[in-house]
Amino acid sequence: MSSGGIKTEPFILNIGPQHPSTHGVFRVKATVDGERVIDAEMVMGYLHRSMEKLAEERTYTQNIPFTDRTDYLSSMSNNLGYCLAVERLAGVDVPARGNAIRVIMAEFQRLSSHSMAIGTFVNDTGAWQTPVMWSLREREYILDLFEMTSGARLTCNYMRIGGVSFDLPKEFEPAARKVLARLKPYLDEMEGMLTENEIFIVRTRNVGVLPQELAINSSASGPMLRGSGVPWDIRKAEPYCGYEKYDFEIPIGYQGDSFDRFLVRLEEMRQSVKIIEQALDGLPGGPHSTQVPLAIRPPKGEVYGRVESPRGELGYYLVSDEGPSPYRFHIRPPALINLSALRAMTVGGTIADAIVVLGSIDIVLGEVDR
Amino acid sequence: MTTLRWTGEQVASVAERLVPGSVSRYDSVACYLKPEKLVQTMEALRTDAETDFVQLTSLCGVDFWDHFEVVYHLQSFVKNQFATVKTEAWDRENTSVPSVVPVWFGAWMQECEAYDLLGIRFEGHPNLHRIFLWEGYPGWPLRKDFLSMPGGLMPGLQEFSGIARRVPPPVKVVE
Amino acid sequence: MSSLVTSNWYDIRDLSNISRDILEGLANVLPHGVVYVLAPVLGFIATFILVVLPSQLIVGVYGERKIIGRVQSRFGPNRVGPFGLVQPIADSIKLMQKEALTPKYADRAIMWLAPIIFVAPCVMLFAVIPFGPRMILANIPVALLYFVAVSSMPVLAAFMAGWSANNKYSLFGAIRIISMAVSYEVPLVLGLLGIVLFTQTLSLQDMVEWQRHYHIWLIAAEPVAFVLYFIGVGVELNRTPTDIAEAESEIVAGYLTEYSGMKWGLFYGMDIGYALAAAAFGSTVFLGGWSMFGLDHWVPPWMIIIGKTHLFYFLFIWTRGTLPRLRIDQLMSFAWKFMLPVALFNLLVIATERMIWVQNDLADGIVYVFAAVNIVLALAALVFWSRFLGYRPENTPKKPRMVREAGGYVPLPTGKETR
Amino acid sequence: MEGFGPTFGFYAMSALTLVSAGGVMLSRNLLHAVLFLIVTFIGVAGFYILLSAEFIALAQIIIYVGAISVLVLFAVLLTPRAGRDNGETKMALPGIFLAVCLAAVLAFVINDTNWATVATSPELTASSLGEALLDAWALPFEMASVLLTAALVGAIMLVRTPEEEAEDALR
Repeated sequence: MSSGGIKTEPFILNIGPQHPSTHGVFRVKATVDGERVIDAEMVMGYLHRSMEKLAEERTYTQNIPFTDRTDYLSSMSNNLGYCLAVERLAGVDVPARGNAIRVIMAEFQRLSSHSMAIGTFVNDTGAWQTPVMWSLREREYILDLFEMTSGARLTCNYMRIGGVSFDLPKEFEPAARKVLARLKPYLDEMEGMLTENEIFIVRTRNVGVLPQELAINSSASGPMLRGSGVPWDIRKAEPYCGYEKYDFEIPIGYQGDSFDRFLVRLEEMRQSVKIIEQALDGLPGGPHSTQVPLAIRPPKGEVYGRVESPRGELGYYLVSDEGPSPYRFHIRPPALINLSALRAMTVGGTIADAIVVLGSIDIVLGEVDR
Repeated sequence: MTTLRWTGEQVASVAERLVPGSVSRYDSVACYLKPEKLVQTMEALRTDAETDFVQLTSLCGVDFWDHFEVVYHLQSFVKNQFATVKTEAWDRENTSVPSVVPVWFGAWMQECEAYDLLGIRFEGHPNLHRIFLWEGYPGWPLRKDFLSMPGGLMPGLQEFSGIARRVPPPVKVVE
Repeated sequence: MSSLVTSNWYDIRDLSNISRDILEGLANVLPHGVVYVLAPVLGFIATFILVVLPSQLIVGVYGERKIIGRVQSRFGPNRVGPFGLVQPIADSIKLMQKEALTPKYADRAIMWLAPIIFVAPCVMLFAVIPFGPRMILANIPVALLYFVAVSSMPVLAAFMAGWSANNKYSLFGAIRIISMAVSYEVPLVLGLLGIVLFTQTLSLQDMVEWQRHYHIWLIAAEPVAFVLYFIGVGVELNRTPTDIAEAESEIVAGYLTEYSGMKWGLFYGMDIGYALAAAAFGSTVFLGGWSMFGLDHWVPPWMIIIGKTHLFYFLFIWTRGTLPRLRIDQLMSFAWKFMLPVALFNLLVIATERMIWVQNDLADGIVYVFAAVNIVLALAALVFWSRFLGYRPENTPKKPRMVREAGGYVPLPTGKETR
Repeated sequence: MEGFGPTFGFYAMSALTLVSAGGVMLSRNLLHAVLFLIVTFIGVAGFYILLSAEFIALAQIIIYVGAISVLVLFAVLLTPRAGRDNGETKMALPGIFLAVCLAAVLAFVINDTNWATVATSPELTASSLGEALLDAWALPFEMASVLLTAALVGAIMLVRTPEEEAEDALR
């Protein structure tokens, strides 16, 4: 004490599993020195349901509802990724109308997921529920569209191997255009409220900086990677469902902090609106799906199919042994892998920063734990 | 413009050029690397200008009854290319392959996951632990013989019943 | 009906005059029995206005929830009673029925004492607020000092609550609320000191009279003091954007983490009570109190002050519904680097003006000149000092960079500094 | 101080102050001692009010309850093992010796002072205090502030770490 200044003693703070801003049952064992985080250890698995083992016992079609329940905030994208992987494995073609419907649904899913992500992220910075309520309001309209087409709001189970399960109803297109017309002022409103908000900026600027090298090396994907300045979007890099036909841009951040990730998500929503408008304008006729046997038996082999889900690269690695069910079913969960860099991003900041960083990663515990 | 997915042959030829003697075999999709030269070859694949596989996208293990495969999906952003690399482990009791965490930090969580669910030990991993299940969970759930383990359909029945019968430890009073 | 139109609306007791007048007027035109039925009804209404309305807690709880609901594009409470008005009562009944848990290793005595100590000063604070020319419970000459002194007590209660619960989150809340209170008391009191310099009194009643006499509110005469008061009191009351001590998303509920049932309910209710007390004090000092440019001859003064209090309180609710939360180190540096120098500058300006005023024996109209000068100086000081501290909003990019093709790396921008 | 009210108030305040002062000494928990200290301060403020010196009473509450005890709480929180007993210390005997000496001095002073009270209470308003401080006693007042500033700077110098000093030396 005499010459060493104030001697402090670090102690362990358990953030979670029951905590308002861990977005589920996630736990961070943070070693803190006062307000400063000096170490962070992730503990997860509270929601582990062993989806991969369960999927080995069911047919390829029966597995589609499982994918809904991994990332329950973007079930359409999950269905899409899985169906694409199986189609690639079995060599099934999808009709043009089916592809366009898939694009519309996946982009609506991105809109709803990103609006939720931004809302909860701002909630984590301490806004008293207002942005999350606004986000939920807009998300409700999108979920209404899902209910109109698939009959379910959250776990849609809409995509099928070879297309989609139902054709779009007649009322869908005017309703979708109405929702898009609502979304544009909402995005402007959110942008005005948050990007001009000095408190929000000081809370997120230079917080949780993920350098470009670390982002690449730690397998980050999606807005995490783009926020760090890597223009990588599977929709552009390896287009699926005819994404090459649509005109859109990839937003990338400046230095990889939480604010950049927020900006990227906000701009991606604008781009999604643009894509949906193009898809609705050029919606082709014809069948929405090809006939595929219910117990499809793909040839022996393996495939890694991937899509750009709202959280990043969602990959499905399937190994087939010519049986009716996959021999191996592996999900590459973007939320789990984006968490890899959590320790590097939180250590050195305060507890409040750690919460903001966790919010900016946008994890869904159903996908992290599976 | 779409991603160039390398065949196993292409990967094998490059890997053989970079690190001679590293490839054990290859097929149409994947190149099988020898475990003892795995880390060296991966490092070469990451840094070489032609391959430039800067990111390990996905890592998972597959149980083939007699052996395990660990599958690495690599991708390059600049060249927009994608490759599948595999390595094999034949020992069912002490399954182990080298860890690629020194090459790609992103392998950390995925190797823990493969260890947790398949029981593949990644030698050289800084902190290999079960991330989803608890330490001491009987068996490895994603192994194909998990359900036919001793004890019938209830996996690890003895351990489970033992846990259930155990008296909870008395609460330690901290003064 | 004569006393309905009078200039002596000075007292709550006037309500009884109204009812008497109304009843007498009715007795002339209606049969006797009706008046006897009407009298208890009127009595009930009067009681409602006198007892329920001034028990501002319920109004505060309901209003806050309803306004926040509208801000967040939802309805707010609308189930219990008409327009959900009985919701706060239902909530308090629920809270009373809940078990008030005490953790095993908590410091039981202090944990029980903390809510009680938290409640008492809130009731004491309202004693010095003037609700009318003669409607003041304790017209003590050092009322401003009394207010500052008493309002420093709940911080201790909150500290006791946080420390005694034996919970790490509570401890964080306790440390945070104490450091916040220590930091923000200084600029707040310095801001109020400027008011005292101008009005030459510490009595709240005299301040209202001063504002009546010069026909100017002190918010116009000393805008910096108002800003300092609003921010400082918002910090001490734990209102968003500075609710760091009970930051829900970070430290669960701060010092209230282990509290439940009515023990928690006391904290929650008194939070709003303190906010209302601060709003009443602020509207007395800065917004003219019960005076309203002559309107107080026509409307009961207590109505004016209650209206102003709720207007002030609405500002708290508004910021709560709009702004995210600051970080503790940012809050501390804001207090010491920004607010303290501005407060000292404000004090210097006010002292100079007071000196000019007294030594040259100027007329009353000089107050308006001072007000104009102060507003200009306040804006100048805020802008200059924030720029001096490195506040550059134009350097923050508002849009991400856009790329058309995937692949490759985009180098980070250099040169232009992004904060 | 005549009549039942002030007298009762005086005894009540005395009891409060003395009991809580005893609590400061006797409580085993360091934090309880600080809380008792706060009650003592409030009791002393009560005496000032009985002496119709409201300004001093409220200043006492602001400074001692609002500021100083909060700083003491900070010090307690920064103390390692704050929950320990404060009774078993090597300094017990010197402490008792010091207390006895102090008591002796106080007894002498109390015995020696002429306790005859003045009939009219002196003007203890804020303005008279301010005039006294900034007019008649301006120099001692300013010297006290300089002393406090020096103490502040000294405290900052004391708690600096060697690393910080090395950094400053490089600057």
